[in-house]
Amino acid sequence: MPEMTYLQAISDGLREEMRHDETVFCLGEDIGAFGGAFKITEGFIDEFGPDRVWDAPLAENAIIGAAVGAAVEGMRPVCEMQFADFVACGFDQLVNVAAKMHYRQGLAVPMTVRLPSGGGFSGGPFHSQNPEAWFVQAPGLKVVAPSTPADAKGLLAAAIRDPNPVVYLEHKHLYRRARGEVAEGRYEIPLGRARVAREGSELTVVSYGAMVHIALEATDDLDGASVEVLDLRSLVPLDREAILASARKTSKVVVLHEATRSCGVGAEVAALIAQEAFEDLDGPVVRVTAPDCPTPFSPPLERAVLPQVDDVRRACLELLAY
Amino acid sequence: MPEMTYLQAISDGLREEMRHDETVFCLGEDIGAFGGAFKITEGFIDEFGPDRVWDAPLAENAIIGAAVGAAVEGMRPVCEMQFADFVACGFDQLVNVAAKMHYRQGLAVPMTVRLPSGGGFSGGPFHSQNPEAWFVQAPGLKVVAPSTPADAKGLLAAAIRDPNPVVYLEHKHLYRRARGEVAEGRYEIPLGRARVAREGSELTVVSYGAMVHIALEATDDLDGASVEVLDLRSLVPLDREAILASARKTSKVVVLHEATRSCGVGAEVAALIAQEAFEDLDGPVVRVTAPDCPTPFSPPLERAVLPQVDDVRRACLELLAY
Amino acid sequence: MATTTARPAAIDDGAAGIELTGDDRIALLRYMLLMRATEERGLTLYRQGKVPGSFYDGRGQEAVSVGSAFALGPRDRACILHRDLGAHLIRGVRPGRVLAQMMGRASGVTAGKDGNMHFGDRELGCVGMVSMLPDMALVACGLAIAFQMRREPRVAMTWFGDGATANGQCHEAMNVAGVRRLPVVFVLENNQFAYSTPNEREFAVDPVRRAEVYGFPGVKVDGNDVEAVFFAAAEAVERARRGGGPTLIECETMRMHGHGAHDDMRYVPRELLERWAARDPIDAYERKLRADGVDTDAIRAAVKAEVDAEAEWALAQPMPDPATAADGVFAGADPLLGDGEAPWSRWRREAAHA
Amino acid sequence: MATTTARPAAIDDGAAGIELTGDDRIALLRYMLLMRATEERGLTLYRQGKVPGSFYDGRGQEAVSVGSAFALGPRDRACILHRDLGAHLIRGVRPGRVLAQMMGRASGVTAGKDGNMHFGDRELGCVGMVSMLPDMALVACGLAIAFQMRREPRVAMTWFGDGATANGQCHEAMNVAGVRRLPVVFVLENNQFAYSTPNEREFAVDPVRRAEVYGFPGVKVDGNDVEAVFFAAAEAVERARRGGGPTLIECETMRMHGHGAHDDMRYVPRELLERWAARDPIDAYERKLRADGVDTDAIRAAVKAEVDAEAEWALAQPMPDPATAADGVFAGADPLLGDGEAPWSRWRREAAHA
Ligand SMILES: Cc1ncc(C[n+]2csc(CCOP(=O)(O)OP(=O)(O)O)c2C)c(N)n1
Ligand SMILES: Cc1ncc(C[n+]2csc(CCOP(=O)(O)OP(=O)(O)O)c2C)c(N)n1
Ligand SMILES: [Mg+2]
Ligand SMILES: [Mg+2]
Repeated sequence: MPEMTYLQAISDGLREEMRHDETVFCLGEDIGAFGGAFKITEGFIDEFGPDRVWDAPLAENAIIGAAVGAAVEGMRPVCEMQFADFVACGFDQLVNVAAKMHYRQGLAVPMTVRLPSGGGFSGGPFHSQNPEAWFVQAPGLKVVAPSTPADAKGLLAAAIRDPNPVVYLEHKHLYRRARGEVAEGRYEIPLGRARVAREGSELTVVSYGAMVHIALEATDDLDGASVEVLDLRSLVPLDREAILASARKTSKVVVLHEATRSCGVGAEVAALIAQEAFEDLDGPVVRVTAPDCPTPFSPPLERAVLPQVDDVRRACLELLAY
Repeated sequence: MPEMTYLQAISDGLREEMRHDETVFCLGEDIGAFGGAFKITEGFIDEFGPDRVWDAPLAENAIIGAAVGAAVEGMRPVCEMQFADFVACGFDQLVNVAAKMHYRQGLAVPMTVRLPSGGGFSGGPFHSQNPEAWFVQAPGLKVVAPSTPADAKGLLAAAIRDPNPVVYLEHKHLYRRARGEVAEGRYEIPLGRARVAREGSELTVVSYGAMVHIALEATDDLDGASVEVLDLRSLVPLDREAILASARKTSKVVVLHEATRSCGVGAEVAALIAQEAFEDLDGPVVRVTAPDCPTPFSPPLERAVLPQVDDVRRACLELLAY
Repeated sequence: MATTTARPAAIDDGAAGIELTGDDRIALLRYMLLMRATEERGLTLYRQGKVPGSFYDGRGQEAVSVGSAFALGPRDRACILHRDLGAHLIRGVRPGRVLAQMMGRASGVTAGKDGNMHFGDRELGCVGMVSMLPDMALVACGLAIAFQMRREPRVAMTWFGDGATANGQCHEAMNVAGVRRLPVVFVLENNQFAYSTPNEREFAVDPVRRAEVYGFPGVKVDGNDVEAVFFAAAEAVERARRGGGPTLIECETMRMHGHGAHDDMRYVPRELLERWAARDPIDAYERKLRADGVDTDAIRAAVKAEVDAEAEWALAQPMPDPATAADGVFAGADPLLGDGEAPWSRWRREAAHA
Repeated sequence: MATTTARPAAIDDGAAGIELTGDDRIALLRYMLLMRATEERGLTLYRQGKVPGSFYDGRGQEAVSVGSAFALGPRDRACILHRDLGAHLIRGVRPGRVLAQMMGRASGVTAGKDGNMHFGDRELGCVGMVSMLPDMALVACGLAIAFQMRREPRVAMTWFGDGATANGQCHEAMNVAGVRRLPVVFVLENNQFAYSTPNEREFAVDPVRRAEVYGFPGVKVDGNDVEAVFFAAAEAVERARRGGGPTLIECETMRMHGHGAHDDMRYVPRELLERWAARDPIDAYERKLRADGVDTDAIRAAVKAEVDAEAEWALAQPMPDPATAADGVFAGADPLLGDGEAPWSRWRREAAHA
């Protein structure tokens, strides 16, 4: 199996789907001649032509709304937001038109919205957001957030083939940093199944996206404690069984994400555990997240708000000692 | 003290603030000659003129964006979304422009966005939403959701006078159904303080908005159990102390809201308790909410998704018996 | 089709060879009558407490939706607005299903999931509107993008009101349509008001003029003249079908009822209403066809009988099962849009030649 | 002000009595030079790894921001774009604070909270842009609404790019401004590209023509001619100040650098770049003033010395304290916008007369 970066894996997955299924097409700002702000669609316009790699005008509602229309007509559009942050400009089409379409009138909307998300590179308040919880709180959307190249490719394929609108969060910090073996050809990682990134028995860290790597690093050597790391991969549907199984096994859970705290995905996971695995808990469910504040630009400030390896270590050690 | 409906109290509070402070003005669709879809601003245009009661064009980003501009220039705009649902169309201005302004450049944005929210009257998927969690997950916004006429007036005054953008959720179902004594003249209910709607010792129901009334009704006679009902009133800032104090006192908590479940405010409250009051809990933290689905139109369907008195009763009895 | 009556003469637009046969013209009247009768029945049911929530209709605007939708072919697609029941009927939605929809019955088009006019029958090529206006204009652009990509001679039609022209999505849609020369027809129903807000608070300049700055034709027609609307729409649809790009058609009309049944319209000058009442689109067309010898009373009677029967059927439909309330949030498969009815005689002729 | 050099003649617009004194004209050149020198220094710092994140500049567009912002009075307000450093400098932001901002230092305009050109100095009447384009156009409308409500003869100016014209908020802003005849000036910087996207994929018709369908004047000027930009802006600002409503000014120019420093611009035809390089706005204006006897070398030298000193200052500034990272999410009080500098001689004259 070839080794790829996370970025290459996304690109590869998208290319494979476009080669295989001519209803798949891409739309977004600067994805054509420029190959996208992050070069995910580099070379695509040469292979697939400008119709299937549409350099759309600067209008996110237009991009998402047009995708809805094309999707209900049997196409499988893949929208790129230039940064996840700009999805706020296409929010209405996503949460009101795409999300509610099937419930209201039985029409499938097989579209994917790619969101280059997350911070860690001085992107500042408008190029670092992690907006996943908005979409978890908008029924009718599926939401995925891969952490590895192999998952990035397989989840993208699954998102594209799914008959529902899927919000696909690709963490910018992983683009060139995460590397791993990625199978050639087409394959799918099913939506809604978490992955045990490391097995363990004394404590579980539940996370997703870039923070999975922080979780692994932080718990790699925790005075010999056996720490399980659960990579959610999919936030909607959420793999409740996997979360509860791990919580029941280890009895101690830290939930870790980069998004801001209040009403984040961590709250949902903690609430789920507090309701369904209460009897099995040997300690509080601890959240490690960004505080409720925008992501600052300047490196010392940004480091202070984004969860760091040490923050996770500390939280885990405290909970282990509980 | 005169008795008023919830609707009259909001109207009264807004009128008082406008009379007292000429920087306060209203903008929204059909709020002038028509007095607003729900008649909150009935008669306002005659008293305050069309400049301070602006019938804006059908453009929510324009309404919220214009309010931001006026607010940083020293005005105190109060925006009305015709229904809370339409805030998705002004989402970007709210979460990106208004919310982050002070953090980024120290500029106060003293504006209020009124959201007539909630279901229960066959409004269907686009006239029944409870979008509060989106804004809890958008740092820089305050979020309030009164349940009584007295709070509705006092929280509106506090929202208007606050130097920050405040999302004010007024539940449509309460407009004409909730009645109560409301003090004349100007007063403020401070943002960030919960209210004990009923004291109790065996179980706490944490709720806000219309569901506070459901909570009270459902627990009024629960085989003699002493049930505390905590009305959050303010979701940002959240009164963590009041929540934890009640949880510690009763050791059993049901969190109830009308919004959909995943990543809702109930998740945040449950997660807070699971982390901070773990030791004091004598049972799981139970959430009673709408399921993750749009609000259907047809009465039997709508009743099936919105939390009903019986659902709350059942959850409380089960938890009491735990 | 009311075949018992004498047929009026066929007419055409004098230029592009677009023709309405006598039967077509009778059909236009019949659909307008059917729309009005269905909405009147709906309003009665609402007043009887059988329609939950609010009630919206298109009283006075029948010529707009009927005239424009009549120009669509079976494989064309429509995103229909809350004032446009006529368009649904032309696509083939039965009045009974509309009434069941209003009443939240299981046999309504959305099976009780949504209400009012927030529906579209996917089996008839319709994508139901959302409440947010004019979001469907962008969805229509997306439908048109699919047609364009697949090189199919098909067209998407979308309706929006004067109020919706102030919204950013209206601009995004027309701009994208202009840049890509999409096969989409924008029908702007200027009924003078957005809820209570009059035109002068919505825009400073007649929005039909925007078409030219988006790079496509904009035409303004008398929205109470069903044939004028039809010819403008047919020309636009056929231009789009041939690859000639989008058109904006502004239909000048008047909303003769309140925004919803709860709205007493005190903000509308009585004199304005009276002026428009004298120009009722159905009365005017009925006079025209009657002058041509058509027995319009017979058509009226047939429509009334049809709506009576449909209403009876609708009232007999059950409410949806509460156990299904949260079903269908996600799709398990990819049901596609089906094709609609297309009563314009052209389509029968084409089918015969094919 | 470079007072050592000979002064060029004063000029006016020949009609509205808008005048630029010789000193004004020198100031225009100086601000353009200061913008370029500051940005060049910023780029150097970026290449040295001292600027985190990305780097954006307005190379080649100096005449747009300088010419337009120069028309503003002290109590006017500005929502300045990422290509418009000149406007910040005219309002009174020191180059050192800009460089500190780029480097994320505590003394940057946003104290490290935001970066790049995403700032505005509230004490100088600026509301810093957000990244979402063109959101500030609506904020500018809101500023103008405040002026209008309080009957103050003040104006808001907002800049946006050709790409941003496709966005719905651009429409909402211009529509609202037209309906309310707001005292707002929209400066459209058409630099031929939105990132990599050329004009023809953004709109089908020159967007300056939209002004007429929003009901206000639209003018197109050579965006590389600082005086032409100034006169158009001054006329628009003064019309707005007198209650004459908004204006759209399209400045035709070229982005001479990549979208950001990471962008090699391979999508731009080399020939196009060369054509525009020959029309550099600073070179052209320098030639003009030199022909009038101005010692432009002295101005250049003074600007260089100033930027050297400012850069030194900026480099000596500390990084922000991590403990403050989450401070300031909420305001505890209502700090108001302050007034900006207004170097146009008119304001000194007015102050003297007052
Ligand atoms: C984005 C959005 N904001 C607000 C509303 C609430 N609303 C419903 S209908 C209406 C007026 C619509 O006017 P117009 O577009 O002229 O359509 P008409 O009802 O007159 O046919 C408003 C403001 C809405 N539907 N969508
Ligand atoms: C709403 C929105 N979507 C996407 C972007 C990402 N983006 C940043 S700059 C840019 C191009 C802007 O082009 P233009 O408006 O012409 O301004 P210019 O940079 O050329 O001055 C894009 C697409 C954005 N800033 N805002
Ligand atoms: Mg209207
Ligand atoms: Mg540009």
